[in-house]
Amino acid sequence: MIQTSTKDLHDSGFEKVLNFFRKRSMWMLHYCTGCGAMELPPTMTTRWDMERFGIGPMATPRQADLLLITGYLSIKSLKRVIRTYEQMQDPKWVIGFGSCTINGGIYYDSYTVINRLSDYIPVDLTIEGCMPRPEAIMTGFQTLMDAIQKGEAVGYKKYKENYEWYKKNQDSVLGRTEPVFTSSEVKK
Amino acid sequence: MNQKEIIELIDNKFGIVKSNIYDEYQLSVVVKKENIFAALALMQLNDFKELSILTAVDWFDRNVFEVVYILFSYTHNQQLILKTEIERDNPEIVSVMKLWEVAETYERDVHEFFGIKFLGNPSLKPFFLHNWLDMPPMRKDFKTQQYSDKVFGKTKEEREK
Amino acid sequence: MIVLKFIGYGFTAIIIGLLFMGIGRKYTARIQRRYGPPFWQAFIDVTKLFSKQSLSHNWIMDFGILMGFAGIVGTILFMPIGPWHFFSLMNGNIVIIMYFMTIGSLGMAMGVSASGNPNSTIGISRALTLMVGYEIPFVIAVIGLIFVSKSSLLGTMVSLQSGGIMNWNIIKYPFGFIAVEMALQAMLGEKPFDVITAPSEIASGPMVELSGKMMGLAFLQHAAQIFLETGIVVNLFLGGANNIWEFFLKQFVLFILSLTVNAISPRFKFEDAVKWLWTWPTVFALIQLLIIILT
Amino acid sequence: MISNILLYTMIAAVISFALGQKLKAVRWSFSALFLGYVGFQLYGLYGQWGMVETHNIFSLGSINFSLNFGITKLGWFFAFFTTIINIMIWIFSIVKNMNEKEERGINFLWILLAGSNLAIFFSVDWITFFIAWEIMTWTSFFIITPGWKNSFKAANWYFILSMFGAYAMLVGIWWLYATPAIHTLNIASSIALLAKLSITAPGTVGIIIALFVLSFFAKSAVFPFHPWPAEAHAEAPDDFSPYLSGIMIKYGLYGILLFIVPLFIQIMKVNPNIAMVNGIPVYSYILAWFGAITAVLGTYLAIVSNDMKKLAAYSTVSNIGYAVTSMFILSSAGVTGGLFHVVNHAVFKSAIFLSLGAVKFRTHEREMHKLGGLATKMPITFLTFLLGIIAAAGIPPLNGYASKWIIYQALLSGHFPFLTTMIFLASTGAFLYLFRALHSIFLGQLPRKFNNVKEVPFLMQIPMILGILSMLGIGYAPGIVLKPIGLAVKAMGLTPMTVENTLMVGKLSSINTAVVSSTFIGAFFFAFAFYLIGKKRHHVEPLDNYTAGQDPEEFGLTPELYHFALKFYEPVKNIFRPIEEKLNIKNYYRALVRNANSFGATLSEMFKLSGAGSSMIFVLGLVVIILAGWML
Amino acid sequence: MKSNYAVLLIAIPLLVAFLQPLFSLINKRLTKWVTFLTIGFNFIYSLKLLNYVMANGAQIAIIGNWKPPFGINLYLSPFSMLFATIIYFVALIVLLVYLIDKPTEVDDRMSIATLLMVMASGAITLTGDIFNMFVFVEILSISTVILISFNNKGISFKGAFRYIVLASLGSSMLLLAIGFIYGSLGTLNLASIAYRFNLLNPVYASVIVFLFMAGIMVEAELFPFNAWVPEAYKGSKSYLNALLSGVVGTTGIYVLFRMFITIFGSGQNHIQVIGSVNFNAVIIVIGVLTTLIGEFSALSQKDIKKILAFSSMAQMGIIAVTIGVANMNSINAGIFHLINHAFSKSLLFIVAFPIINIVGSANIDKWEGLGRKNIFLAIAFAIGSFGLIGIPFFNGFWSKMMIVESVVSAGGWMYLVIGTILLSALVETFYFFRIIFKLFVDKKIESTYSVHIFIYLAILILSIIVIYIGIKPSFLATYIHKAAIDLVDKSHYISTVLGVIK
Repeated sequence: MIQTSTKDLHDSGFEKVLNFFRKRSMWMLHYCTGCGAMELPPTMTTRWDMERFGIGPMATPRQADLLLITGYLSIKSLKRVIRTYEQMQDPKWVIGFGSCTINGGIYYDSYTVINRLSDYIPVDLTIEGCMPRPEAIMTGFQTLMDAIQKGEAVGYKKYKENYEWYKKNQDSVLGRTEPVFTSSEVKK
Repeated sequence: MNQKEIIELIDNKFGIVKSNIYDEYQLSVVVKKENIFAALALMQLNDFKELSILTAVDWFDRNVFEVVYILFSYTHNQQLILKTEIERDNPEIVSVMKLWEVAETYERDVHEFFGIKFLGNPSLKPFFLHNWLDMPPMRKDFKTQQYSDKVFGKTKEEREK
Repeated sequence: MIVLKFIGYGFTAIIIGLLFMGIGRKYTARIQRRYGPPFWQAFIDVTKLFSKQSLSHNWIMDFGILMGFAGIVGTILFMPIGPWHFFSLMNGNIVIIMYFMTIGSLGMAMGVSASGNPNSTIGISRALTLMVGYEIPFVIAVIGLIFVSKSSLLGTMVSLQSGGIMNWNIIKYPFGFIAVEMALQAMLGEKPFDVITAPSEIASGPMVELSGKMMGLAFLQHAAQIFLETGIVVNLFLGGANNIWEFFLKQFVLFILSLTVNAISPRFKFEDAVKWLWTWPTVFALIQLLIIILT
Repeated sequence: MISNILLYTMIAAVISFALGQKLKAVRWSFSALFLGYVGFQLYGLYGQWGMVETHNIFSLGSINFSLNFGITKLGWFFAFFTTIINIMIWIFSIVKNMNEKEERGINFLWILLAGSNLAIFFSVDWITFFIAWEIMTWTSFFIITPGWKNSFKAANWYFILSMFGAYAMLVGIWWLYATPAIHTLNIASSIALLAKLSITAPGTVGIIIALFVLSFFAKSAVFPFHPWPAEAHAEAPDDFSPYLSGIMIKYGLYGILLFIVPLFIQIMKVNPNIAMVNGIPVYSYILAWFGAITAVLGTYLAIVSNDMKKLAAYSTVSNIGYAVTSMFILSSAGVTGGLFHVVNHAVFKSAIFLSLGAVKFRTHEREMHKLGGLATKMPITFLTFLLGIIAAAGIPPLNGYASKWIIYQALLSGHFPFLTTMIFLASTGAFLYLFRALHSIFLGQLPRKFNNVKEVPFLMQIPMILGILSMLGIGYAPGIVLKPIGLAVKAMGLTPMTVENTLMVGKLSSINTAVVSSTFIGAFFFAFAFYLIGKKRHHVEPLDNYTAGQDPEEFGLTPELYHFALKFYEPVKNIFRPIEEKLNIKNYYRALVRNANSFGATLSEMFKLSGAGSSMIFVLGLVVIILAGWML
Repeated sequence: MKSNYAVLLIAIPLLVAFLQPLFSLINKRLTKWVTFLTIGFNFIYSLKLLNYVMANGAQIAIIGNWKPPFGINLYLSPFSMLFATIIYFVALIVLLVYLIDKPTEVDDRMSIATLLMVMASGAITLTGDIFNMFVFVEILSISTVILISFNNKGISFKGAFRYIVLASLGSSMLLLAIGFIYGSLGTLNLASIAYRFNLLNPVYASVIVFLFMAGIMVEAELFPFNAWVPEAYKGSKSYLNALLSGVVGTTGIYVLFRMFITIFGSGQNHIQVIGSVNFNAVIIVIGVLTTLIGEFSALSQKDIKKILAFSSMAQMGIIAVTIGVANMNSINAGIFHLINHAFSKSLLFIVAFPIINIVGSANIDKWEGLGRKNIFLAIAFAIGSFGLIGIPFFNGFWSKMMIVESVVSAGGWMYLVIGTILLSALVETFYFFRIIFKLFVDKKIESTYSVHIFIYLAILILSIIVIYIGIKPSFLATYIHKAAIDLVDKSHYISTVLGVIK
């Protein structure tokens, strides 16, 4: 079972100094997975301008620090998200947009959409709202930046520590080998 | 060719189970299972060139699948909905691939989500779902809530808490 | 002593280059009516990149990136920066500068294509073809200047242009300057010609597989390249400078000019970019050459 | 002294042939050792300029045929560096010919070829020069087509063109001998006399020069004759291609330097009323343009070619273009630059071809898109090829740059703007196709079938390593090669460039190659310092690449598919597509051959006529002759 | 007067020829041996005479001691003896191969024909009387026709028929010319003709020369008159072709040399303008046309016999050009080239004979891979063609060099001439090369034909000669030089024959 508190994983000493630079220049992987992607252009452009904080879109996971999951994730897109996440380089963070990443949102009872993103990849920050508006996104970024500064945003370390647990969850969804409902349940 | 003539045309050829006119541009006709193919062929000759969609409806309580073909004619500017009913336990129907090639994909989709076998369609392979081993999900007796809780973890209690 | 001077040159180039990039991003943001990052944002980016973890597919990738960066830094030594010049004998020999720069692009190309990603190789093949594209007008214009100044040393060219704005080459040979200015736009890889790192088409082109400190080195190389290319054009046309700050100012003016064009123009289709480079700037350069030959 | 060297080569050829089918390695090492001995002898001959040996064969009518060899500065220089490179190549071929079938005949002919190579450089009179030239053409032809079907078609381009050139030279020689004012077969004196003659009879001098230039251009694949090297190199055995493009193609240039360039220089001195264009006779300016066109054409054809040996062959053609252009500038920098580029090209091109041979030895593959990712498997070959292309592109630390720099000095100080642009276009283009070859063969994804490719045996690596060392050495201190070149240039009547070991002083500027290389090394350490700052990088599999989230195996992405190498420069091809048809000179040649065949067929029809028909020809012919006789 | 026995050269072969039916009764193979021996005798005796004449100048052999200009005399000069020796030598080598060819029932008639042919050509070179020459030309053409048609295949009859038509046309022209000469000059002796020829009025003289030229050029295989060449060569056996080109061609060229330079012409480097017709230009044009046509039509041929036929025609054309140029070097070159051509062409023909039998057909496409089967023949063929093409250190090279030198030194429009000659030489090199390459291609050929030792012997002798001349041509140079001087010195010719200048 995952340890709830990750106190001992927090950054310390010199890492904290570097965190200032990491906080000030986060490159996000513009991986528009769900309906939240539409919220990002306004945050980037004139009105909210997230570039002020050094956050900008980047094309490849290799160069990105920030993975935005902007909405519901079906099983197939989860597979790609996991591969992209693993291709990103440490330190890396994940922000889950909207309720779909928290508890499945309006697709809570869908047979293909995952309910809790944090079961599969470590989520450093989730922004509520069925698609949060740019203000919410900006505050989200602020809180993430503070967490990084304090050294608490250590999802990537958690992922490394409890990799088997994450792997088990991922396999349960992606690599199933026998049907979910046993024949008895089907009868009713 | 207005809606009346269409209904008469099909009626005196194959005998209509039921027909219904929704508005001046849309009408639906229900035909028996064995002459659905002939009806479709007839309508294709009469300028209903386009098969907009082929889908199915699961009448669980009547233990019946209703296979729906929606045709559209540019000349008559009419949308004809041809329906037929097949029994639910061993759902089979003739494939209309020979009339419209596009039907192959629609039939593959319906087969995956309803389990209806279309005779003569070679590619009834899994389509959208990721290694799906359970019963076709669109059937009414498929309990999505339990499935989601079992696979993706419970959320209902948390929300109530 | 030489080593200290060498490090001094290297660091000035990098710092000034990063400063230009930072201010450039601020300037572009201002054009788009938004605040834009602080001007030292480039420094933050570089430090973040160096703090990140990095990967490489084989030793050739590391060697290539290093060679790329070394090539550009090496070329800076051959260029007179205002009053400073590293070598007295070979002070700014244009032929050396042009060929030394190719080490930069060869190194980067080799490192990046060793990563084996098709996007990066397509980017490289575009970069090389574009290089042929902008080299022609640049060379024709430079040949004109060499004929006039009877020597292929930038140092002598700068001394010829000293004394007042009137005898700067930009005034004496305006067509040459226009041609070189257009070529500069392609050299810096700015918007109309950023077919090489086209983010939407080939996922940031060559830099696809670069991460962490590799990307940092590529970043520094780009900064040094900005410093170098603008420096060359300043020496060629804006008459160098007798003190260091004037030199940086002139460089900055050039850089801002190209940034303005970058901020407002879409991207060329690749073949059209090369064709355009072979028509308009080359025509200007040829006019300039004919004027020089006939007079 | 020279004639018994040639005699020993003949004997060596026979001995090595007699060594029998089995002793392949012994045969090739024997020939390499023999050539080492010859090289040593040549080194000994350095000082003795002007010593001539004559052997007269027979005299009939008013001509007496005699072979006479003598050592000239230019001849010695060419002979020495070609022998060195030949030794390097033969060490390579010791291993390469382990399982070749035809290699016995090839070795015999190759030693004869090496002998004729020396004879060309040491011949003092035209008859010996022509004999050696013919033997060289014949022996090299048979080596290119060792018994395979398609290599005949490839080599007959080479064959027809060089025979055409040889006959043009034959007429030129005897025309020289026949004109009363000259009437000598000695090369040196014929230059002086021809120069004097150009005052009175410029027409004949022009034609004689044209004849000789025709044969030298045909041999060195300059503009109108440029397509033959591509086929000849592609089909030639892998160890002969370095010889073919490193040395064989330089004979034309040697001919130009021996006869045409000094002749122009003399004419400039002696003949006041020659038409000049910015300082040089108009003929040599036109010939310089031929060189420039070859350079650009060679580069373009190399960019669009997909076979690695063809690419290297076209790059040779374009490098020949540089040398020819700079030679015909007739300034001391121009000739020195040309000569120096000939040497440099021989060095780096044989290094490139050796590494290509090594790749072919291991992978038996010639198409570039079928290769890839061999760098990690064959490090030494990769390093040789990398330094080879750096030198070929003329990038500073290596030797290619030194000669290109001198060529630019010559072109710029001589005020040839458009020639400089053409040469610069060609050399930037060179960088394109050279990198393409490096990428498609050595970098990118490694096809699965080459997973267990090993590095070539050590004996094959020696010549490659020697190649690397010589490239670096000449790049670092070009003086060692430039001093003998200075002697040769002085012999031609030009003041040689002032050169120390690492410093080269030109009209427009001067460079110190040692400083340039050390700057590069310094900059490399500077970059390495930055490299050390970050965390230690970790290794990642080649296929674990950014594929927009797709899992390669799941979607059947094999390394072969993933290696982008087939249509590498398609955009360049699209740009030049409209004028490509006209560029392609091969169609003209093919049309020529077709017409010759059909002309022959129609003529032979005439002989199939019946008895009556042939007697009708008899009578008609007689009548025509009688009428023509009376009319004339 | 040792030279009086020279008439034996003609008498003995005639005698033996008529005794052949007798020998064939005794033993079938005997006729072949007898022919071989007589020609052998002829060769040795002419060699002795050649050295004798070389030592102490030209001799006359009077027949039936009628003093010239009335009686018939043989003129033994270095030039004529050299040609006679070459003809006998080539014939000897061919007969060596003929000896071991499989016996056929027509053998005795074949040997008669060869004997007559060789005797006639030898006699033409020696005779000093024009009518005597005509008679021998007649014998020569008749015996050649017999030789060609004996291959008893359809093609050979067609070739023989065409040769007969042209030969008879030619000899009728010859007879007319001799008639005119006799009518106007009243003498048949070559020396007196030479002496009085320039007294004739020019137009009349030019007609005579034209007719004579037409007559003799059939044998010399020059352009308008050589329509018979390809079919004749294709018809007969390939080693017999060596006789055709080596003997008949050489005789034709000999007569051209002798008549145009010594008899009709006026000796050395002087444009032989006989009656306002510049015959030099005429011969040169004919020569160039023949070469051009010969080479280009050979390019498109696939049958080896035809290729070699066209190539020998072209070489004759080149030699005709040297006659036309008529300066000292060109005559030397012409003679040297003729000798080289005789040797290398007969080598090629003789090598072609076993190759055709091994491969089974004369089509060169079938020859692929012969080098693998029988390396000796392939190398011999290569040596022969190298000799012909003119690779350094093979015999053709030196003569080609001298031809180019002599033609170029003649200046004026000669550059055009040398251009076409070298162009056709290039074509010739190409098609010979195609054959050589086919020989060495890597392919298997099975065949049961075993090559007889005599053929190897003949090939070996000829190859050694071709290479030896290539490496040390000096020994031949002295003979050629003396022959050239003798040919050119008209007054010496007249004085030796007529005793004293009347």
